[in-house]
Amino acid sequence: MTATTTASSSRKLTIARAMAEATAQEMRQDPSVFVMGEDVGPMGGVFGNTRGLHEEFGGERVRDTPISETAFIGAAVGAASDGMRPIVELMFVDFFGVCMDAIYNMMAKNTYFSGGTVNVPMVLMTSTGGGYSDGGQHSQCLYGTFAHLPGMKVVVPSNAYDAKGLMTAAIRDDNPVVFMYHKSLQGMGWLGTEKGATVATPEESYTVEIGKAAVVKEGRDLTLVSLGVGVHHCLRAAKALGEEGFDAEVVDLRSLVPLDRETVRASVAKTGRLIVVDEDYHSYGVSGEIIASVAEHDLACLKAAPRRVAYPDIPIPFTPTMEQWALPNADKIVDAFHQMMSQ
Amino acid sequence: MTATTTASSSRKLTIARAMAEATAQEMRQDPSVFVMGEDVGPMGGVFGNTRGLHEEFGGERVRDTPISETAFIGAAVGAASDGMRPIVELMFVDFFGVCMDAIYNMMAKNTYFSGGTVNVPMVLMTSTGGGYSDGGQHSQCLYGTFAHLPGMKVVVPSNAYDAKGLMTAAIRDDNPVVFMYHKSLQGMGWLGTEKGATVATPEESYTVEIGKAAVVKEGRDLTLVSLGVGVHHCLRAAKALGEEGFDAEVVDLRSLVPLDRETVRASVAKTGRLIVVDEDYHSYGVSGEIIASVAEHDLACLKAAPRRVAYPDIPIPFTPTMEQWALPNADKIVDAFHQMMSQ
Amino acid sequence: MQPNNDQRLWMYRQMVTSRHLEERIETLYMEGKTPAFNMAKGPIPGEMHLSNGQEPCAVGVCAHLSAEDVVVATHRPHHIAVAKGVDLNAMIAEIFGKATGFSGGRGGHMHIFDPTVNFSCSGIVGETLGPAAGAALSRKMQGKPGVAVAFLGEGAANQGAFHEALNLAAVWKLPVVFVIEDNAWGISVAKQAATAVPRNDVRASGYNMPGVHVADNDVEGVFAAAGEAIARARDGQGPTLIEIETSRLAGHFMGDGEDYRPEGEKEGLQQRDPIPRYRQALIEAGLLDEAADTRLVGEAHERVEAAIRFAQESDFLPPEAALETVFV
Amino acid sequence: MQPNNDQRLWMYRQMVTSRHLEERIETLYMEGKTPAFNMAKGPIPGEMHLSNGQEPCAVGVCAHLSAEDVVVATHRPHHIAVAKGVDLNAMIAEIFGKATGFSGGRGGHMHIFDPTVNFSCSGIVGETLGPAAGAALSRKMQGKPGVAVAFLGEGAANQGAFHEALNLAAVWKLPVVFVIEDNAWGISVAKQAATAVPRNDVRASGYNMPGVHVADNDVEGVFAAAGEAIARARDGQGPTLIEIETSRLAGHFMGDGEDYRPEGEKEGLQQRDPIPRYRQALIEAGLLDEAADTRLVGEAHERVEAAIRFAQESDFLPPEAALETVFV
Ligand SMILES: Cc1ncc(C[n+]2csc(CCOP(=O)(O)OP(=O)(O)O)c2C)c(N)n1
Ligand SMILES: Cc1ncc(C[n+]2csc(CCOP(=O)(O)OP(=O)(O)O)c2C)c(N)n1
Ligand SMILES: [Mg+2]
Ligand SMILES: [Mg+2]
Repeated sequence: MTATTTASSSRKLTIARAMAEATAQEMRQDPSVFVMGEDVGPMGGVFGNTRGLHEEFGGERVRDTPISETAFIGAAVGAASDGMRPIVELMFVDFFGVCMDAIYNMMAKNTYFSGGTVNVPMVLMTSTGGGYSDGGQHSQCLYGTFAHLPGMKVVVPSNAYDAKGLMTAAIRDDNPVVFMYHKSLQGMGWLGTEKGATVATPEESYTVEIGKAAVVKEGRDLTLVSLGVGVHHCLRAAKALGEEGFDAEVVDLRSLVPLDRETVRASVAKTGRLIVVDEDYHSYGVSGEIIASVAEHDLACLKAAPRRVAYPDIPIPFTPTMEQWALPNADKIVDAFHQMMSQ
Repeated sequence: MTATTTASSSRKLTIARAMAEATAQEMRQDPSVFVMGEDVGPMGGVFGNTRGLHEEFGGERVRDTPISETAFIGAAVGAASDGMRPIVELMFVDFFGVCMDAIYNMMAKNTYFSGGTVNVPMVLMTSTGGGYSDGGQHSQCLYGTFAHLPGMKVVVPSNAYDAKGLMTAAIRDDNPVVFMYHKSLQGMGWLGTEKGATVATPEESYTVEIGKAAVVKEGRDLTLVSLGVGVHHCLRAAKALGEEGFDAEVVDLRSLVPLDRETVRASVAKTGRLIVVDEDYHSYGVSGEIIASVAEHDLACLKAAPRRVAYPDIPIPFTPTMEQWALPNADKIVDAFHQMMSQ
Repeated sequence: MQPNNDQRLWMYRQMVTSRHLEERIETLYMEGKTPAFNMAKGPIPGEMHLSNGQEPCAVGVCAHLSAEDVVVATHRPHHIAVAKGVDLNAMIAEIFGKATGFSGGRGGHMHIFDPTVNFSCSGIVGETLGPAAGAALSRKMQGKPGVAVAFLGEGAANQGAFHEALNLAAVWKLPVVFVIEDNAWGISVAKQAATAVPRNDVRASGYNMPGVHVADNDVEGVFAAAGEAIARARDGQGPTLIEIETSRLAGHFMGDGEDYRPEGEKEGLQQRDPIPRYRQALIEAGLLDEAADTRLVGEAHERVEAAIRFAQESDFLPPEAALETVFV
Repeated sequence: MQPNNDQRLWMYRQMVTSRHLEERIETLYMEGKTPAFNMAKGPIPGEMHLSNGQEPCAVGVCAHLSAEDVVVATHRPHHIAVAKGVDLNAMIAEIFGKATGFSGGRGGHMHIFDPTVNFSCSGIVGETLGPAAGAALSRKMQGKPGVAVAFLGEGAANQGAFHEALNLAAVWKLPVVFVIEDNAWGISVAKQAATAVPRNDVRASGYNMPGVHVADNDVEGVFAAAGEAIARARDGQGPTLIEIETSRLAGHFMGDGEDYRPEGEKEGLQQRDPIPRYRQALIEAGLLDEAADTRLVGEAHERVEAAIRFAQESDFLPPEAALETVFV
């Protein structure tokens, strides 16, 4: 019963509940906001992020769809161009392959093709990540895939406070925003839960600016850059390194598009050392981009070759022994730092 | 009439003809090889790379398909797993959004999911690139998009010799290979033609190993890394820089997966300077990956911050003034080098 | 449902306007592309898909629409844009890539967006259908007037998007009409080599919606079918699928050699050109005589010419404008 | 087409085997997941889609197939795998993620590949259909014997891939059969809320192929419909679409609260459980008595138990094996 006696400002929410709350608040004050997707209705979303919405707003504004991602994401594009502000869910980001055209060739480009006269104010929310043995078609992050393609903003919260603020900002944004939430951060018991994601979250509505990274821990010796669940690995690694006497700074990107290169560069300029942690595939993704963004800007600031702890370039194996072995974690970050220091 | 008197070893082919010739040679000796796609039959492919095949092999083995990329690329996966070696065309890479699941979740992963017991020996060929004002849904490269996702090899030839050898190697490979050909290199008059792509190409069958970059011009002062049409921009830039007294090395990646990081690193270790040239979008793509691959390996070898000349993170504009302004070219590479030297 | 005389003349005028537009584009497009055809050259570079012969589809449908209705067209959009009342100046300027075009030239001929008349299009086959359904959903949810119409080619009716969008529209009873322009070809692939059924309207039964077929590129047949379908949509009775037998008098795109056409096909189609046929019908119906026709055609041409002059005289945006309007 | 007595008993045996497999998986799956359900825990982590109730679809179809025929199944593949003759040891070991599993555990329960009996599956709704058509194409081109069968759920029949694959199969007259297991639910979304037609077999007419409906989860009804369809396919007469009214006796996946089900639905379904019904029918037909049934059931259970023991006693591959078999 402790929770109910705590002051509202320190009320803790899961990311799932933070997303639902932000959505509900926007729906209450803006009739053009509505939700579409598979099982977002009475079920409340497979990952809990639309829970309670159907009860409050009904089936017109919280719509279960057929399993037809091309049609309903395409429909969101059409509705968004016609004065609505749809929030549409792609249940797993892994399914992007059946509907990417609606996303990247229309949602992301119609504003440009119209010279800014047609806005597409929609939010595409989608779950990412593995770690619970869901196999190679249900465990991917694909951050790099979405961030590589122009015209859509891409955000990836690591905790409920940011999730709520980013969700509100995304809904109000006149541009399409892809909102990627990591399953292990949702606070759904059945997916395991990263406790650090469940944080104090104000009840009143607020926004977190899209495009700004956060320094979630300051430090002088090393910059750890990550996003989503990786931020929590970094915080654990930072703690372990702290015990060894090294002071790591942790940067939570929060937004991949726009990418806040300034914050990353400023941090590395201070620490001189960079490790990027990413659960997405190693090559041609976030980790390469961050390292390049620093190297091309200021080589001299780097005291050691930057490193990455990312998912290897393999399909994600089902069996937990292999999957856990392949995933980034705090130990690997600590190891990477040790290797960096020994070279 | 000069051409006919030249020795066959110096016979020049366009990339389109080189692809068709490699395909025909493999089809002659292996009945399991066949071709599917839109307009690959009597029309010979919108970009000429199946020209002559329908006449020689008929409609059973050179199949025009309905406009149903999910079905026919999916069908190629099924046929490849059942003893055939399909070559399937996605007319423009820009259309990947309607069929990516068949490509990246099945073609690329079924071998892994089966623990290597089911091979998927197929070639997915697809055209890339802009420069002729085809607008934002018909001009993309998307190299990074494909290279980021594990389980498929990805090759990008810059000339007919490599195109033929890579095509033969791709067809014979027991793994899926994505063969990305740049429209401006096809030697189709109507697309404009980069003359440097039309090179001496042996008539007899041969392979170019997938996964090996080529140093197409040696140099001591600067490494230019590129792929496809970018290689020709680099060669022109190298020539211009040569006139200024700088000796640029040009590395043609040829293959993005596997990526020959060794060749790139060896070149930069020698020259100390790196510029990556890529017609694909700037962020989260090839250019970032190459720079990171060098920086994480050996920072000390770099005499200056590496740079990239890539496509800006915008949808591709139709109007030639804007498109040409945004595309990489030799002048921009020369400029980037000058800036590098002045810092 | 029969058009009244005003509607007849309106449809004829739009067809004439559209055809003249296409013919002028054809000429302008070839500038700088001879003797060697190079798509990148000339005042109108890039791909160019002309609509000659398909005008009945556009006018028969759009005769029932006003600016507030939504139309989503394809890679072959000009005839539909004309009939939907898209601003000709801004459209041709867009095709020329000029500052005065709808997007300042960022979009081009496959990406014409005129929000004032709710017109848009997309270059990916089949992908127009989801957005049309979504616009219809938006109207339904907002209680705003207006229906949506998605145009597509018969080749696009084999795309997955077709199936998904029709099902969604039917399940949600959306005010949307799907109009297939069956010109018998998807680039070089004939309909019968690509489509399991001779007529796509039969597929409507798989979505529990009416399917209507219009034979012989018949302007008034399109008018009747579309009129009913749009009335049904406005009336809250849900979607309809229409397939129109039409003809592609040009190549798939400019530069298409069209070797795949059976001998004589094109000549046969040209003899059944819907515009002279409709002119003849109107003359026979006493709605038009030579003088009136000349005047009408002259006016239509002048509209197009004025728009072309407007486009030609317009400037390009500075190249750096490429970086603008990605986000708003 | 009627099954003979051997076929009847074979179908019953497969159903019993499959059900026992699912029931044992259910128990094993929950190990380590109580009291707090956490998908990542226990000997079988990850999503788990059980097929209880859908056995008639699998056995009625596979009764007509031999190892050389190709089957592509869905995210809910166990019953079909059992009926197709997939090696039980390797399959259960795969579900446990062990070295002796088909892929050494790289795939898992949604990715069971047994090339010796031409069985595979995929976790993306609708995406099984293209590969099935392609396998059929391969047989046709090679003149090799064998047909292909693609299974899908009724929810998947609203995916674009359904439309594209059926059209392609019909245009190319491929030896393939599409079998819809209509369990009335796509996760929490009821068929009637997602599908514009009450029965998907009517959609067959949009592809010019026969559409057949099997009511009431009837084993022998499936046998008859599939027998005809597969014979047609073997005979070069092209594809068929079959929709089977079946029942999902479990949740969509393990852990599903099933709050979306109307009250009493599940109990009703359980009362119509196809396995006791078929047992009863066989007893009435004099093919089975209590003793024979006990023996048959015991044997079936023992097969499953042996496979489970095999899986449990197997080792895991070393974790680094994750890096292998990406390329061959
Ligand atoms: C998904 C997709 N596949 C292929 C193409 C290339 N393409 C452009 S138009 C076209 C033919 C379309 O045929 P149809 O739908 O009949 O329209 P038509 O060109 O005849 O007007 C094709 C294959 C594309 N733009 N999008
Ligand atoms: C393209 C795609 N969309 C969504 C999902 C998530 N999903 C998995 S199973 C399922 C329901 C499928 O329903 P149905 O086809 O009827 O099969 P059933 O589960 O009833 O056997 C959904 C929505 C998916 N795997 N792939
Ligand atoms: Mg057509
Ligand atoms: Mg179902």
